Amino acid sequence: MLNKLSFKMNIRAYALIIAFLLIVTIFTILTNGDFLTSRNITNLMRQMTVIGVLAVGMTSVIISGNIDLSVGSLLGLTGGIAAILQVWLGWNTVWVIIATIAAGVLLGLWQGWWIAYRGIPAFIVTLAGMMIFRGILLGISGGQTIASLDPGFMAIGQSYLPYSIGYILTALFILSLFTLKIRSRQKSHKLELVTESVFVDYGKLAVYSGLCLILVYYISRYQGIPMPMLILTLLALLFIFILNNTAYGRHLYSIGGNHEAALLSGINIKRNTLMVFVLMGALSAVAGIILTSRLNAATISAGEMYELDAIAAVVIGGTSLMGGTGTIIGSILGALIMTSIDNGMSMLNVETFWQNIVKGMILILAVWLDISSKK
Amino acid sequence: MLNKLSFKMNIRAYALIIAFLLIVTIFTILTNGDFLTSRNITNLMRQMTVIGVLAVGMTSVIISGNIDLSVGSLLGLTGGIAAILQVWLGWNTVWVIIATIAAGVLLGLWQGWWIAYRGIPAFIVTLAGMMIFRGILLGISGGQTIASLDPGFMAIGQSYLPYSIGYILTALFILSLFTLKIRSRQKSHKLELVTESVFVDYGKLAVYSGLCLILVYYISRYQGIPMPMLILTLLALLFIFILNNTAYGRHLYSIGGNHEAALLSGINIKRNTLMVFVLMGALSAVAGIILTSRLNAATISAGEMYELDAIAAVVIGGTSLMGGTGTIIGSILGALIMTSIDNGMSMLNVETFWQNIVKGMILILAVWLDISSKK
Amino acid sequence: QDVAQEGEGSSSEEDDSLTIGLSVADLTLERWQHDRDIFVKKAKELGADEVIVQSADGDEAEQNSQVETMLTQGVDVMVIIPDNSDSIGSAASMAEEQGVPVIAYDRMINNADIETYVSFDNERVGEMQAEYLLEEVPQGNYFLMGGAPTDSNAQVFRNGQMNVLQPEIDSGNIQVVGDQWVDDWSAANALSIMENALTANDNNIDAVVASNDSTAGGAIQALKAQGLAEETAVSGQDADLAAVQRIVEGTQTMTVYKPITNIATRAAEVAVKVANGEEYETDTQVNNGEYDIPSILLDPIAVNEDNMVETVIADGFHSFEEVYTNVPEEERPERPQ
Amino acid sequence: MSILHMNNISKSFPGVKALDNVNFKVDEGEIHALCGENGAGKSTLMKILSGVHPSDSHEGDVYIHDQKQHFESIRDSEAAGITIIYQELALVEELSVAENIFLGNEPVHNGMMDWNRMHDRTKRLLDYIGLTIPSNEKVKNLGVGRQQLIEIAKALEKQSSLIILDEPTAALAEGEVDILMSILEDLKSKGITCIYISHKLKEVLHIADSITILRDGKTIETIARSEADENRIIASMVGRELTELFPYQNNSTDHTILSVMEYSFLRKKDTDPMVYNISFELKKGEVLGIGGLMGSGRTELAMSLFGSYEGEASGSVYLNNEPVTLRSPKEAVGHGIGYVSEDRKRYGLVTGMDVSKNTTLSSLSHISWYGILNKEQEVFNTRQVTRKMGVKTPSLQTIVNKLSGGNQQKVVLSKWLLTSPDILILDEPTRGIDVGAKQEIYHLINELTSEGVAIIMITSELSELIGMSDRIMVMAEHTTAGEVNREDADQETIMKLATGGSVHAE
Ligand SMILES: Nc1ncnc2c1ncn2[C@@H]1O[C@H](COP(=O)(O)OP(=O)(O)OP(=O)(O)O)[C@@H](O)[C@H]1O
Ligand SMILES: Nc1ncnc2c1ncn2[C@@H]1O[C@H](COP(=O)(O)OP(=O)(O)OP(=O)(O)O)[C@@H](O)[C@H]1O
Ligand SMILES: O[C@@H]1[C@@H](O)[C@H](O)OC[C@H]1O
Ligand SMILES: [Mg+2]
Ligand SMILES: [Mg+2]
Repeated sequence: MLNKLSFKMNIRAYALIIAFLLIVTIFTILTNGDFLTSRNITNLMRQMTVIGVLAVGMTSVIISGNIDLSVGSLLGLTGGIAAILQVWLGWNTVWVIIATIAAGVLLGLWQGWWIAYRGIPAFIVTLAGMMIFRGILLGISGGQTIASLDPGFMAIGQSYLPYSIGYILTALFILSLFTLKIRSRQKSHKLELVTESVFVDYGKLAVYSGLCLILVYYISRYQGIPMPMLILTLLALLFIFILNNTAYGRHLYSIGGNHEAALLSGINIKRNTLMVFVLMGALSAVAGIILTSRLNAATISAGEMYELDAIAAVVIGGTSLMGGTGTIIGSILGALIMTSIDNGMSMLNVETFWQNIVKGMILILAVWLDISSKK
Repeated sequence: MLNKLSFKMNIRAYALIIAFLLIVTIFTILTNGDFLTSRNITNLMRQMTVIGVLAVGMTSVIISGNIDLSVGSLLGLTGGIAAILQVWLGWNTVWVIIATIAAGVLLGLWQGWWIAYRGIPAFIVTLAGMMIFRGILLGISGGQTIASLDPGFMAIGQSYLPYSIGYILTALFILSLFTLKIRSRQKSHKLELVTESVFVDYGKLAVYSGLCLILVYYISRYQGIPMPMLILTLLALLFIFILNNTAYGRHLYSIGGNHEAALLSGINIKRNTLMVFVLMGALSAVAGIILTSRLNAATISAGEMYELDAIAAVVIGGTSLMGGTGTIIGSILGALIMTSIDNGMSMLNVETFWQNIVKGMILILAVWLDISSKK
Repeated sequence: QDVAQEGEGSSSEEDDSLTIGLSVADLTLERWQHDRDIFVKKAKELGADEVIVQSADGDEAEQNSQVETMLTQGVDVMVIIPDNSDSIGSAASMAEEQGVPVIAYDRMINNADIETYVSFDNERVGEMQAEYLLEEVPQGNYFLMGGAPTDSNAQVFRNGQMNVLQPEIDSGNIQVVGDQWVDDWSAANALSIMENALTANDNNIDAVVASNDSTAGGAIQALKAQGLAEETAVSGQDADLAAVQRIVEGTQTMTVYKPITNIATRAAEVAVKVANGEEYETDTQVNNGEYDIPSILLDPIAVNEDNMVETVIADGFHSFEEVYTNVPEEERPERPQ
Repeated sequence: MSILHMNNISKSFPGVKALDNVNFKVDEGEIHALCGENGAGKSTLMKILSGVHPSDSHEGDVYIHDQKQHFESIRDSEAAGITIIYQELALVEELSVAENIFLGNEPVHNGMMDWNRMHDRTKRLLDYIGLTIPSNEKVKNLGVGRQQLIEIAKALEKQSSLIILDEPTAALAEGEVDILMSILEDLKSKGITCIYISHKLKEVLHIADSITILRDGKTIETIARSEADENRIIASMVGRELTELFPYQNNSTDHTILSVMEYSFLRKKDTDPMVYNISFELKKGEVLGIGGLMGSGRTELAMSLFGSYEGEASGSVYLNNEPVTLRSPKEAVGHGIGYVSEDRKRYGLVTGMDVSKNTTLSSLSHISWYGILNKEQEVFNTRQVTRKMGVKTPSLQTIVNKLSGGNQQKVVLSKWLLTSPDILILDEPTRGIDVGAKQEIYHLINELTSEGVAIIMITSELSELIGMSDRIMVMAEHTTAGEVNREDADQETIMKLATGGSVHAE
């Protein structure tokens, strides 16, 4: 019985994966295999990180029943702050990073305060944020592109992990997955809880680990794991942990699922809501740092419309805009699908107007496939 | 009890009006009165119509618990279709209008079908629509601006009603308001329903009529009622009627308010949802026609980001994004507030970056005022 | 009713103060900020009492609204940098009808009988980009990186580029291996597009026809990652600071510098003269679809490493220090006085 | 002559066989009761009949007047003359009473809403069901009880030949129940057939002509009223006999844990206080019953004490002789208070979450270490408490929405048990719960009080109020109407206090 249930859950998760694989297959065929080269997979991973990082935060925001339209501007502004601190004021990279993330946190705090403590709909506050932050960026940069950051800063978005470190990290990751599983099984055993069969439990882990290794191997054949991909992975793991294994995560789901029931269950809705925007601010700053580093410049229009891409990634990933449900993994997959479409079509050198049309169609079809499988 | 209720409701409606009046007052003072000249009020009315028309449709969409991100692109595409039909193919204005609205209906049908009958979230379908429609526009126009429409077509967005007709229409409008009220009171009396006191009821009507007359007089001092303003007024009245006085309107509120209850009450949710997107498509086409006429050209970027403005107007107007509540009047007021901010700030010759910042702040404050008054 | 119309809204017409309205398409592109600053400064020097500046944030309908608003405020002359040459026509006609002369700045205003047009030749810009690249890379693989598909100027640059490239394509000297347009002229989009193009072509790209500096910047990041930045020729436009820095570092090949000081100064002079009803000279006439508009057309300049000091720096558009900040002291050219 | 015949109906949900070869036959013009434990399949059977579960999603046939039916949607069943009042309220809160009653069925005149007819009809319906509220009042301003009556009015409006009532009285107080009973009699006299689902066996015995009993998705038997008595029904439902319906125990102590003095509460957006001038004491181990009519302000008292509203409180509240102000439920929970809401869907459950997560929602701090959850402990705690409560669920990972109504109620109770409260406020705790489970809850109450937990029990069921309380406070018109000791409590005294001599005004 339990097995059947978890199997069904997996089918639901798989539908999106199937959609993704379909897209990959089609592009691979159309590009005569170019799409699936180590190099292009590396490109794909690097191209998805900025939206990926935003999508991680956006998932939490949407789970809590809110929305954030300001992330694109926030990203642009924090990226601009980073570049100004380094290029104009000559700060070193570490301080720049700290200050930039602090700025993201503060801006998140500002928005969160209006939403949580003043009860203004997140849509309005963050729409205002979208204008305000872009305005501030325009003001402080004087409209200029601020370019040429330090090599240390550029490394954030542009460097690769040495192969050995890549493999060591992967091994550590797999090891800790297994350790955690073993410990959890032991505990369950002590508490006399039912556990899945050894075979299923470890079998699944083995499959995941295998896939993980293959991806790392494949990417390492080119230049190694790109630094932004590492950052995204770490952030995604952190947020998966927060959402699934902390009281805070549980609170977010319940606030989005039933605001009033959460309130009456003794949950501090205001503080939790504030917090989710603070986190979103911090993540936007991280995304801003990565983009600035990747471009080696901060531009005034950086991040325009990224909010829509991030929200789309989250929704494709199966999170409902009504709040209360959603997973980080789904959103990452959503970001991957969006990026693959862009990447594949530009490799195919499709005319711009066709790109728009095809991208829109794929979006609908991917979600359709996902939804029909859930019925 | 009823009196108390309706009084409370009015306070709620008034808060937004107060916010609006505050904004108007501030701008009037800061511009040394320029803001309140007949000429500028006329400008304001003309500038708000496109967003206003979209907001009318968006209100219905949001009431039904959906969202439409494609309206900007839809407006762009239909505007382009209109220009192509007239400029390239030489169609006459009447046929162009009919064909353009038909195109809007068809595109709305396409989106509504996926949303209602395939169960794909409106967010995804219309995000896709946003890309697809812009892509089609790019494709059919070849990236060119299509310019110089017939005088008849230009009149839609640029002409003014003769003074006399303006006054006659206003008089008729006020007359019918009173007639309807009298009849409704008579009937209520017969049915022994609670009615407000004669004083309150007719007092209110008198105030509204007075305001209406003042506005018309004021605008007529410049050039008369602008044609787009007339179109917006008629559409708004039509939709107020649909939402409040037809079974279809009730169904929209119930679908957005409690999907399950609507389903259990035997309401045809699919057909009603389809319909709301068809209407939105038609209204987007009307907005597209007005904009094309105002610009005397169809451009590829026409309507970009208008979806956000339209949604913002609706939300400022007190409609919840969760669905189930909302009024057209509120949304029109929302559109008016947004346009006033743009207009006033640009009259003040504030630096662009300050404009963004101030506009964002006003947005938050206006909604805050509205919300606090409801508590 | 007409009496009332005259009586209000044009408060500055009765007094003799001189007000100029400047409507800018979009201030998120670096160059327009320079245009605005120089224009305002010059106009004030020449005796304008007030310059009202508005930016439409790249929204053509918004720009029409802003022009209407400025007319309400009673400007004496309207200078417009159109976001869209066609759609601004109706607002311009309205201004002319109300007796406010309109000057089109940088981009033409179509189908309206305006006062004058002060500009660089945008088609010429595209030609210069292509000509320069052809000189550097007479044969090989070309990648075309267009501007924002929704910016009509992007199409004009492309037309210019194709005027030069088409014969070479036909004769088989060069191959176009890709043609992509960059949404919003965004550097981030340009970066991804270039990464993908390099992957798809196994790095066999010899020249990138980038339509402006911000897209060039994105493309160069992708080339750098492949160690190709100094080998592949990349064009640009606007002489953005970041771009001229790249040029002296050797990663970008050229940019088209439209001496903004010249255009802004000329436009300011003309604006003040028009407002005062004085005579001024024009070079030529340009047809805008319906009318022949007296025009002042300035020459854009192709800038590379060699003429950097005489052009961009000499004009004070960027300072020597700024431009050479990333170049070691000993490799810098001689500092101009 | 049978109006309805459901033949060999089987229906499965993932993980449960809800109905297993059920046969159900109803005669024309009778009132036919359907009884069974929580989760027995009553609602599911009715949803098949009303087309919510379309005909291809189950096995077996449905005959109306011996005509085979294929209901694909609610519209089909309505067309066949069937109307159902669902167990869970299905009203649109933002719409008015009249609009809700006519939802999906609007009177239209020339394409326009015929407001006059609608309000006219509504007014008459409201009179008929004994509600005196304006027909344009928004439904969200009404308590659950009145909302339930609106649902009934909505069904009556459809004028069908077969009306199904799925636990219509769960949210009603005795007075309203009486009105409903007379409505049913009236319908019967008009030849309308009713299917009546209820856990209140007294009502069933009072009104039903025949009774069908379901257990574990199977038909057990159909009996005529003449042959039925409470014990027989219970035995048939539960499979065993139940003795002594109210297992009252006196665990009351002298230690006053909560004392409320001259308490009033004014909500921010209101002009009149929700409750005013309320004083009472609560002792460790005691069950304080709160009685009163619908709308007397019992729920509002509980929720405002629990810190649920923003507003202004006056008077004083002492916990263990310490003055406290509870500004939010979080603070209340922190002080060892729990509140089981009367409206589980709205205030009790995150319906899209699974059983386990709902159960631990208020006690996450007990199973976490610096905010990090011990998931094994979570499963363990949930399993323990849900077993104790006898929650019937396919698994702990089942979305709580998929449980039967009674089992959802038990999940809410489980949630609060896990917080190990000192004071537990139970607002209509046995609403929608079957007799067997009711007894389990009473035993649970005893168990809790014997451990020293103090209980405030708000209930509209007089027998329960009298049967389980140590002391009874009666409310009327948003204030205290009086207090009665267990020894002096009888229906008459309480009703007298509740109606307060004064007329019950709206
Ligand atoms: N939509 C659903 N999905 C999954 N399981 C369901 C669903 N609806 C009902 N069930 C299951 O079917 C069984 C019968 O439920 P049903 O609601 O018919 O019980 P009931 O007799 O009405 O109980 P109660 O007296 O508590 O209302 C239960 O085990 C319930 O969990
Ligand atoms: N005079 C009134 N007019 C309108 N609504 C009222 C009035 N009195 C109470 N209500 C509403 O009726 C509901 C019932 O109040 P409350 O829940 O406190 O009473 P209760 O005694 O617990 O009754 P119930 O059995 O309905 O829960 C509340 O939501 C309240 O807003
Ligand atoms: O200077 C360029 C401008 O003319 C064009 O319209 O937009 C891009 C800019 O780089
Ligand atoms: Mg049931
Ligand atoms: Mg109650």
